[in-house]
Amino acid sequence: MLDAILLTLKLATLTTLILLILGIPLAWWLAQSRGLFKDMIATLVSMPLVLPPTVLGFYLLIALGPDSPLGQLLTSIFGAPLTFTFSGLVIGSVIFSLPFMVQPLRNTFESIGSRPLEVAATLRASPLDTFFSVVLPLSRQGLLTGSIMTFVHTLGEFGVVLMIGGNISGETKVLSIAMYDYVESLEWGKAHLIAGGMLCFSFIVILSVTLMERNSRKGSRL
Amino acid sequence: MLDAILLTLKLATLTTLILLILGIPLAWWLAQSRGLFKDMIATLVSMPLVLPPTVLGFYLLIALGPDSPLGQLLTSIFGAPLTFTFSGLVIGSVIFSLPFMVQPLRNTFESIGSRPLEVAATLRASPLDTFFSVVLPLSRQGLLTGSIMTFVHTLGEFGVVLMIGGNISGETKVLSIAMYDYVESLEWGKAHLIAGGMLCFSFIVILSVTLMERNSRKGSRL
Amino acid sequence: SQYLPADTARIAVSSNFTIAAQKLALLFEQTSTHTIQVSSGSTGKLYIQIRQGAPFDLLLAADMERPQRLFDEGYANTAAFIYATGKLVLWSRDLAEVSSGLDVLKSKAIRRLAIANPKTAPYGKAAQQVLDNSISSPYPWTLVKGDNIAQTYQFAASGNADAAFVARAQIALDQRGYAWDVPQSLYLPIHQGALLLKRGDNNPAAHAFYRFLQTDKAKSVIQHYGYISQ
Amino acid sequence: MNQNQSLNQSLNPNLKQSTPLHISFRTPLEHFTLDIDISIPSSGITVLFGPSGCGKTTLLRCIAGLHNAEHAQLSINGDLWERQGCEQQGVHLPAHQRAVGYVFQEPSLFPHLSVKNNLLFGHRRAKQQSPLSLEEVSQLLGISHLLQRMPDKLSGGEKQRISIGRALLSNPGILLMDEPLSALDYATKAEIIPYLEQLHERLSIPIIYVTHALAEVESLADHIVLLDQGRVTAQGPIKEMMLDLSAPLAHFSNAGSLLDAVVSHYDAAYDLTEFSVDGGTVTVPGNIGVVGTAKRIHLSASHISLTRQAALDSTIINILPVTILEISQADTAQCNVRLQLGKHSQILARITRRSKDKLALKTGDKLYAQIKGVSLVKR
Amino acid sequence: MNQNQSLNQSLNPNLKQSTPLHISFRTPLEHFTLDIDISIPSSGITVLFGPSGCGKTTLLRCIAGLHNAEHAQLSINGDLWERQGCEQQGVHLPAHQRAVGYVFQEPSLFPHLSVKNNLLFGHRRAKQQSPLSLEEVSQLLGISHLLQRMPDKLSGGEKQRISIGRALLSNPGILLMDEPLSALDYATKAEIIPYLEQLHERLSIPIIYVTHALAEVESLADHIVLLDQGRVTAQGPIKEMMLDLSAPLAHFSNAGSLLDAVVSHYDAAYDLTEFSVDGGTVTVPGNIGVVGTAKRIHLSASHISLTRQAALDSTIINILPVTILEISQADTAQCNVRLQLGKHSQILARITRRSKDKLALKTGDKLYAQIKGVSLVKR
Ligand SMILES: Nc1ncnc2c1ncn2[C@@H]1O[C@H](COP(=O)(O)OP(=O)(O)OP(=O)(O)O)[C@@H](O)[C@H]1O
Ligand SMILES: Nc1ncnc2c1ncn2[C@@H]1O[C@H](COP(=O)(O)OP(=O)(O)OP(=O)(O)O)[C@@H](O)[C@H]1O
Ligand SMILES: [Mg+2]
Ligand SMILES: [Mg+2]
Repeated sequence: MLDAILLTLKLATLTTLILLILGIPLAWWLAQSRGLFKDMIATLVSMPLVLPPTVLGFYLLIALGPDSPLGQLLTSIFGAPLTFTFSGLVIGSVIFSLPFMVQPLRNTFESIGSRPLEVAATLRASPLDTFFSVVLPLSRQGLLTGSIMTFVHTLGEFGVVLMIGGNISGETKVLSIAMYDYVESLEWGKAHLIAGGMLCFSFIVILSVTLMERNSRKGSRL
Repeated sequence: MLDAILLTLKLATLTTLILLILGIPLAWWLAQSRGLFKDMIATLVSMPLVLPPTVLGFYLLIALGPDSPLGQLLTSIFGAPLTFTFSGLVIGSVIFSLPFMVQPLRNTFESIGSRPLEVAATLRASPLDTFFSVVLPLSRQGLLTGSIMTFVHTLGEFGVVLMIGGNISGETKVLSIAMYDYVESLEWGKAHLIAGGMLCFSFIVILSVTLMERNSRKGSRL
Repeated sequence: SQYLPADTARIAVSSNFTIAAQKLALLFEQTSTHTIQVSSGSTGKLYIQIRQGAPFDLLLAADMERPQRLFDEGYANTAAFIYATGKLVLWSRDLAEVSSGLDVLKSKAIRRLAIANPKTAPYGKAAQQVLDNSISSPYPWTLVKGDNIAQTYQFAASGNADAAFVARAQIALDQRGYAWDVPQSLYLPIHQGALLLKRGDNNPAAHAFYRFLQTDKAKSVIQHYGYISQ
Repeated sequence: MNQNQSLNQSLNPNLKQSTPLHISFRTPLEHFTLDIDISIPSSGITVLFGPSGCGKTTLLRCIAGLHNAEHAQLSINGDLWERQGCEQQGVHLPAHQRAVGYVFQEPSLFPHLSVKNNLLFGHRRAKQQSPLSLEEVSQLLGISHLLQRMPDKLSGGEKQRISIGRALLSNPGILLMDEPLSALDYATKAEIIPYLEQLHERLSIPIIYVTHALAEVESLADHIVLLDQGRVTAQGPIKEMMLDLSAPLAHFSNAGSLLDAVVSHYDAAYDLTEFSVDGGTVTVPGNIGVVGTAKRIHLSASHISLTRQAALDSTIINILPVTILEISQADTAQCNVRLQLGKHSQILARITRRSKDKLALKTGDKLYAQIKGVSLVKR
Repeated sequence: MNQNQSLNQSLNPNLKQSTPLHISFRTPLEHFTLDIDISIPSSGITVLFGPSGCGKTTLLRCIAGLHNAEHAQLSINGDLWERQGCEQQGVHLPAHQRAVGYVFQEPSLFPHLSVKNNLLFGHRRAKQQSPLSLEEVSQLLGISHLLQRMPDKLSGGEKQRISIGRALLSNPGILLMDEPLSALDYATKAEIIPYLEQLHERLSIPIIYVTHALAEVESLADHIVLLDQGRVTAQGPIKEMMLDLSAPLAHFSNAGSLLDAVVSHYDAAYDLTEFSVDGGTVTVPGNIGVVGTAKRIHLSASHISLTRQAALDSTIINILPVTILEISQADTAQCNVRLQLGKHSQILARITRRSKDKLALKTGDKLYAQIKGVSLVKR
């Protein structure tokens, strides 16, 4: 059980971090002046939500499997297939949670408007510098929302994870799968325990992060 | 199959509409001056994501079922239990998709700031009037994001729906479940067909809505 | 509404039996005025749903345990009968060696072996028994577990697992790959129980289908789909 | 007691007009406390004047109900809008129920509405139909050609004019204007100021007006309130305040005085208008109005020179006999001289101390005031 | 050719200082096209002056690289920053590589940074260390007590001063200021203006300054560009432009002239400073500077009266002999009179047409100019 808890936390944290790294530039690019192409990409970003997780997992399994060119490529890079490994789980979670990170970020980026960027440019800040010193600090709320949604969603997700993870203890058996197993095998007492624990844990974590963010924002105003 | 398509569309549309009606006031209330209590409620709003859908469905089934006081209450109101009915599906989807609507809305509402509200007040607009004539029009992007995420998520969701709906064709068997069934029963061709159809359909719908919103915004600028 | 005309029965079918059940329903409907609606799901889910008042008349489970529990708990007036017994096979898409038995599991040819989750799926439990009886751990391959027998088959069919313990039913209609029937001696029989629920007691359609299941016509269909049926 | 009063007034609408506005607020700010307790006339324009950061905007926000003060008492046009922190029961009319027209210091157009819909936002919500029309207001503010635009495509001054128009069209009971003309050019200002002057008469509503421009103070103010660090340092009718040599206004480098005048003659050949003022006539360029029109004239103190004899071969066309009433130091180099003009008027001159000594000026001396720099301001 | 030029200049840094700025932009706006093609001196303050909505802000945005013009040619301090729409290869230096200091028309502080970090934002990113320090600038702008605050708790004028400070501290090569003093009170302006005057000398950078306040034009401008509907209607050195009776400036109601002056004497008893100007002396209240200091004096045209004889018993202390050079109609009622003062100076007086006829003034007449309303402006 401890295995599963650690694995879950590791997966959720890693997914959130990776999605921050991937999602921030993507959302920023999408938030810049729009066009049909961007709107199409933005729509694509939401697509992982359309498919039921198990079905998405099924397609990922095929895409990452030995029959697909992508899977062969990845296998040759990583030395072994990524399916049924923790890395595979991370890839699946990242794809599935992409909209959770990108959508709130894009909205926040858009709400900043062009004035702060213009001001920063006249003060000799390069676009990259502006991004880090102006855009990101002004987007704290969006970053927080995106991270919380991603983290929480990864905690609860099991369809994709079950499919490409293969439920291997210590490697791909996360809490959500364990919980599901208990419900299915009618061991409800254990299911209640995990569900309660996860809810309490997430509640406390999210609330603390929210309060910390609020305080630090207040602090920077002193 | 037509049954399932119509049912899915009905469910996704209804869920989105209900969540707009519920989510807008909730998000607005959360976006107003903050406090510990509000932060706690905001955190609670994310909680449906923590539990795996099937597990959440399991608890909802129990909560709405004949053994629970809530279930008994609802049964006496509606004349029959809500579990395994379309109404039950809607309730489940609404609860599960709550964060998808509330989080983006809350962020957009917060980004409006207090100035437009103050200006509206000095121009004799009551808070309700201000909300409809200033806040909502300024929150179009957030409303759009929230609605799209909710709609799409409801399309793809099947864990909760399968659990409290019971896969009854014409009543609770939505496309995601049908797709799941086909994958499970190894009828992959049919599964591919539904998956492809759903992806295309959602892509077109979302893209059209996005473009329409953009055009109408541009139009109002003339 | 959930109340159907009396000549329609809803049967809840364990996922692994869905296709067979649909075929049976079709045959049944040809010879009677009744209609059958099939709802599939994992046996665990169906059990929970029935306890929570799901409008099912008949349950075709994947095991005997849960029908028995439902009977004990008063959700049915008659005990379950075995409508089918599952057969476990070792299957591989690419490895011809599986046809010659369990020895392949000791070779280096297999890196990943898929079984269904022993905790939730009867075929998983059976596969675990086979492994426990014939191979000592640690296994030379990674054991991956599908949520149900369908996922297990998908693992192997997509090439992600080199071999899998699946149900005969899954490969009965599709002659791809290489299969080896696991001797019945290596695992406890996978009896699948049919239970007429209290709700179906008053439903002529449910009764009729319940009886139809025990006809030879039905049994031959069930056998055709890879189950043992006496 | 206060409630009685407002009861009376709602019974007698005429009385309502004459009740002074009572404005009293106390609220802590970052570095000091805003602490104001004033009564100002219920008609005319009251100018709030004071250095940057002294609390002018905060005071307007308090009046509009956008800032909650600890202690507050606010009666406008005889109605009690707010009472906080005293023993009586608290009253706080929410902002949207206060009939204020507020021109914010920073442009605050609704970005989602066209210029026209911005202008009409308050108009449509006014309790009574505004006597002003969209056409009139946009004509006068020079924004008719902008009506279909969105606010993000406007220049700073255009935005400011639209904010003014929006506030005017909302048919306010009191107008709060926070530096409304700061971003406008001289010519536009010169068009809008007379309109604002007329306005408070036509609408007969009080206007509280924040500005840093003394020219605006002189041409618009009926009443002035000087603020510093959140406190009132002086206040009163503008005419008196300008002549009060101990008050701050007389010490500003552009001190002056105001004079009531009536058009008495128009010289069409030279395009000059002659005014009769108490104790003489004053001639001003241009055709100001028909004979009999009452106007207010501003005389800049530092542009008045005093002589013992009237110079005749000078281009100065306005020379008036005056008597010294008071001489007081304005700064280390200059004196303010308060002068009697005619029977009831007074004007202010600023001269160097050296001139004063050279001419040996003292109270009671009869002199001629040579006036360059007459500007017309009002009415 | 242009590239050759900029090549030469980078080889010879001294030459660089004296290359005029070449500013040429064409870009369509909502109702008209901005079409500018001017050269302005590479040092001193150039004032952009024109009615609301004439394109001033847009021009500054073009220079800063925030607005893309169809046709553009911009060389600043000898460097080619932009060239668009001509046959040669396009050049467009991105905004953050242009060493501009831009004070925006609307307050634009970063809401997430304290006042101090706002001020230092550009300072930290400057290529070379700025010669100005945070302490000096915040002292002078009167914002030292605000450094730890967040921008949302500032008054309008405070925000404006911080924007100015932020631009100054970024060590710009050219300073673009869009109505930087509009929200400031008289006293604060009076402190900041002399600082801005010094600044462009200390930093030796050109300043392009938008304002609607003529007082700021007179005290700050070296060069003036008048805009209307996107086009330049007149431009040139301020001293000449003010005396050019056919140019728009002389027709403004507050026309005037500028005079170079040197402190010649300080009368401690009366606190008066005497300046020697070409053709006489002018006395001004206060202790302006040590003997020998060069200053610029502004004389308001409408506050100069002309007499045939010098009045002696008047409080007017500045009386100078002048000769009429030119008389021209200013409006229907008034004339501008350009006067020769001493050998090389000229001043402007505004008189009524009637006075002109009464005194029968004509070119060549020798008169006395009585000057009230001397104000010191520069240097
Ligand atoms: N983004 C824009 N797109 C098109 N036209 C614009 C845009 N912004 C402003 N304009 C128009 O261009 C003209 C010039 O605007 P600009 O802001 O340069 O004026 P300005 O001279 O700075 O005026 P002000 O003194 O009022 O600030 C105005 O008529 C304005 O309506
Ligand atoms: N939200 C706020 N909370 C606390 N203090 C504030 C807030 N806003 C402004 N202040 C401070 O209160 C004082 C008065 O501000 P206010 O905006 O009323 O000044 P003002 O007189 O309008 O000045 P200006 O002419 O510069 O606009 C200033 O010192 C300012 O720093
Ligand atoms: Mg203010
Ligand atoms: Mg502008």
